[in-house]
Amino acid sequence: MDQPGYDYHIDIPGTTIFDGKQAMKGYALNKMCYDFNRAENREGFKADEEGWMTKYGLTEGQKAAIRSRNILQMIEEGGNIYYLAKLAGIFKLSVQDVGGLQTGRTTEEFQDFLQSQA
Amino acid sequence: MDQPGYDYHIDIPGTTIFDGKQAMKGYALNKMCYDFNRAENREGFKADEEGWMTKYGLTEGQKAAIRSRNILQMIEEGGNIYYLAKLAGIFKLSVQDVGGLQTGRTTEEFQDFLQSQA
Amino acid sequence: MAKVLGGITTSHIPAVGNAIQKEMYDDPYWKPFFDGYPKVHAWIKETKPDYVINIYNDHGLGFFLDRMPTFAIGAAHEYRNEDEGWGLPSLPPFPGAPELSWHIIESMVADEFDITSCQELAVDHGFVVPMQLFWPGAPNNPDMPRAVPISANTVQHPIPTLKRALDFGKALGRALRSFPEDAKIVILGTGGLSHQLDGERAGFINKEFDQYCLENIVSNPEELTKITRMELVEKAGAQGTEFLMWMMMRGALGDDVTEITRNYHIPISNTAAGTLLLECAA
Amino acid sequence: MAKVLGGITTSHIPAVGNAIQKEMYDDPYWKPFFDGYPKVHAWIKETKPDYVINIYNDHGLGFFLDRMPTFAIGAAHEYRNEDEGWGLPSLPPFPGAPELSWHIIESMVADEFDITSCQELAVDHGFVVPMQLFWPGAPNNPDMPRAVPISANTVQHPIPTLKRALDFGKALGRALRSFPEDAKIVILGTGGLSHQLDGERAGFINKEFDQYCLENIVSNPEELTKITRMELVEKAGAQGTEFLMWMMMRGALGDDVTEITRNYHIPISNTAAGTLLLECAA
Ligand SMILES: [Fe+3]
Ligand SMILES: [Fe+3]
Repeated sequence: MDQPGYDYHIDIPGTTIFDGKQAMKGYALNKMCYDFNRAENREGFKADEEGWMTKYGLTEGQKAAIRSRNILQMIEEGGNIYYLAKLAGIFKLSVQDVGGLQTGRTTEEFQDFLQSQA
Repeated sequence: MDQPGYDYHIDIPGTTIFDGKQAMKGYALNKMCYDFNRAENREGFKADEEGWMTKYGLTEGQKAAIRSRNILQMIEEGGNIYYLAKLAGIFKLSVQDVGGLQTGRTTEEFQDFLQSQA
Repeated sequence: MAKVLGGITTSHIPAVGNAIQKEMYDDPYWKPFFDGYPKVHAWIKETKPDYVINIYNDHGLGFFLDRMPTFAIGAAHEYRNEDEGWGLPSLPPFPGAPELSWHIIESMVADEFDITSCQELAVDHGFVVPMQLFWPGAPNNPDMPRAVPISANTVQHPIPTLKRALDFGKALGRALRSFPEDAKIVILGTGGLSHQLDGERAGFINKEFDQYCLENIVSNPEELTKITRMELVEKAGAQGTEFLMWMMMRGALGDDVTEITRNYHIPISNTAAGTLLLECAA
Repeated sequence: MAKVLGGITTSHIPAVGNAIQKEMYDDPYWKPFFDGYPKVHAWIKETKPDYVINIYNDHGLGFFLDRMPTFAIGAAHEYRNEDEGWGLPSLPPFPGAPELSWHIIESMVADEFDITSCQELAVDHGFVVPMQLFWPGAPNNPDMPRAVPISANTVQHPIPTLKRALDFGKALGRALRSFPEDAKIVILGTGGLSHQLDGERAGFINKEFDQYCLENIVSNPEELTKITRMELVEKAGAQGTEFLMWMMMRGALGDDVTEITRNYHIPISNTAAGTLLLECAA
């Protein structure tokens, strides 16, 4: 989707503004993740990742991001962190694990980074 | 539910204001009717009226109103006309039939009454 | 920048969809109603809008009481008219205009309107019937513009005030005119005029009040903001509150409008049917 | 008429719920955080609120992008914390206060806020963790007030402006003070302070900006309305936009407040945790 003219966003390095454009791009991915609120859907995904992603109509880019557990790529493909957090739960990743994965740090290094800002 | 103090409503004879109080009173009834948007639910109701009403947790007053096809009583019990219209569809009642039933007129008399206001 | 060509109001009674399907244009019951539309058709053919903002009220298909928004704006690639409970056949989807939808939502939230954005939305007769009236065969009409549905709550009180509805329209107009595409936009305000479906007062119609609304919505919409919501129920009937859609449409047109055509007929089904085409100053 | 006793802010990080369950109050990691709460507990014991307005933001349980409201108000008999995706055990339902909910909705819609009313609403950690922090054992605490949940959109831009959030609070305050019951009300503003979960900037915390916000939210909230939404994302982090809940709470308190206690600690999980108790003038 092209969104002419309403580009009021300022550039914030390392930050993707989850707006209508991203939300539309990521709709299928976020919908799948939203449905992970229910245990039966988490089990469905775990039993057949590929089939489950196809059922929700994920794009090739979204599927590739999930296959490679690449959080930054999921965001690039329109994923919203609140919905993705439910997927991270299935992968047994903590919020600090997810932070480390996105910033090229180990979980411990990421925790130290947080602490350093005290 | 008691709604103290916010009684801004004026009295309009023959008219029930569908507000929060009515909406909460009628929730189960309206929910059942809303679900009649789907053909499978209409069929379910037609196959077993009593069981279907119990499944949606209708109150005794709501059940009695439906059993007797009493539209005014359905409204009294919290029904909203937009949702009830879907139930009327199942009973094969037109909007003019429903108008007649509520005003003690035959359908033809009700149509004449409409026409008389031209 | 985009341009608002004008606004069109119409009733959206389900029976009209049926009459269109059966082509009952010359039937004695229907003729006085359908006679209101040739001038609208001519105007649309001449002006050829690129986008249509369809302001309607949902009647229990798109929204339920679990989540009832005051103002909802569709932001989807397409909109489907799903079964409303009567088994009516579904039409092909209406093409959406998500880039315009998001432009409106961004602009109106910045303008302090608390929008509910809808990336999926089933649309009912309130949206569909006017499309069929204005673009015969819709959505399969070569001139069919891409659509943005906007719905206001008239199912459950509290409904928005007439002032808020008019102000909504004004903010919508600002949003549309700042859309950076050289596009032509038409706005529909659908529903009304006076009618009441429920209660011992079912069948209530109020010609005098409708005429007052028709007159003022053209030249002095601010006057109508003095009407309280309970007065609106009293004078327009319980479902005549749909007149809020007309107010929303009107606010978006600006002060300088020309009335191209007007029609008023009692009754269609239980309703006083009103049609109005207002053209914005160039 | 009802009385607004005061407002309490807190972070609502899911890990806090876990730490409460394990009673880690004296654990070195948790102690500086939990040390912020005894004065709040004492105040609650002393003032005994009858109702709690819990202003939080949903994180993808109660709402999805198909229908994303800007401001939603619960109007149910009870609220359940359903599974958010991690299989956490469900608590017994929190008792609602529908008569107060509808009073607020009526008042705020009349006041030109475009509310989405929710007669069913699943509440997530944003609502539940603060309840557990303030009423240990919640909802099974004899002092547990009946609740009205209010949620603002911080999932998807456009989010409401800081000015709109403060104005929302002011209108909420008017609604509460006109509730014709001799009742005592406390308002929670939950979420924040600075944090960012997503992107290469994940882990971002901004102590200086948080201190600026903490200072001004007490004595000069109007100053904070100058912050644009994009500035808020830049300075508070992408999820630090939850500070909007604090603004909404603050608006409802009125001008004359006394700070009873304040706590600020970095980090809890990925977040700078802030706690503030503001009492309204009698
Ligand atoms: Fe209608
Ligand atoms: Fe949060």
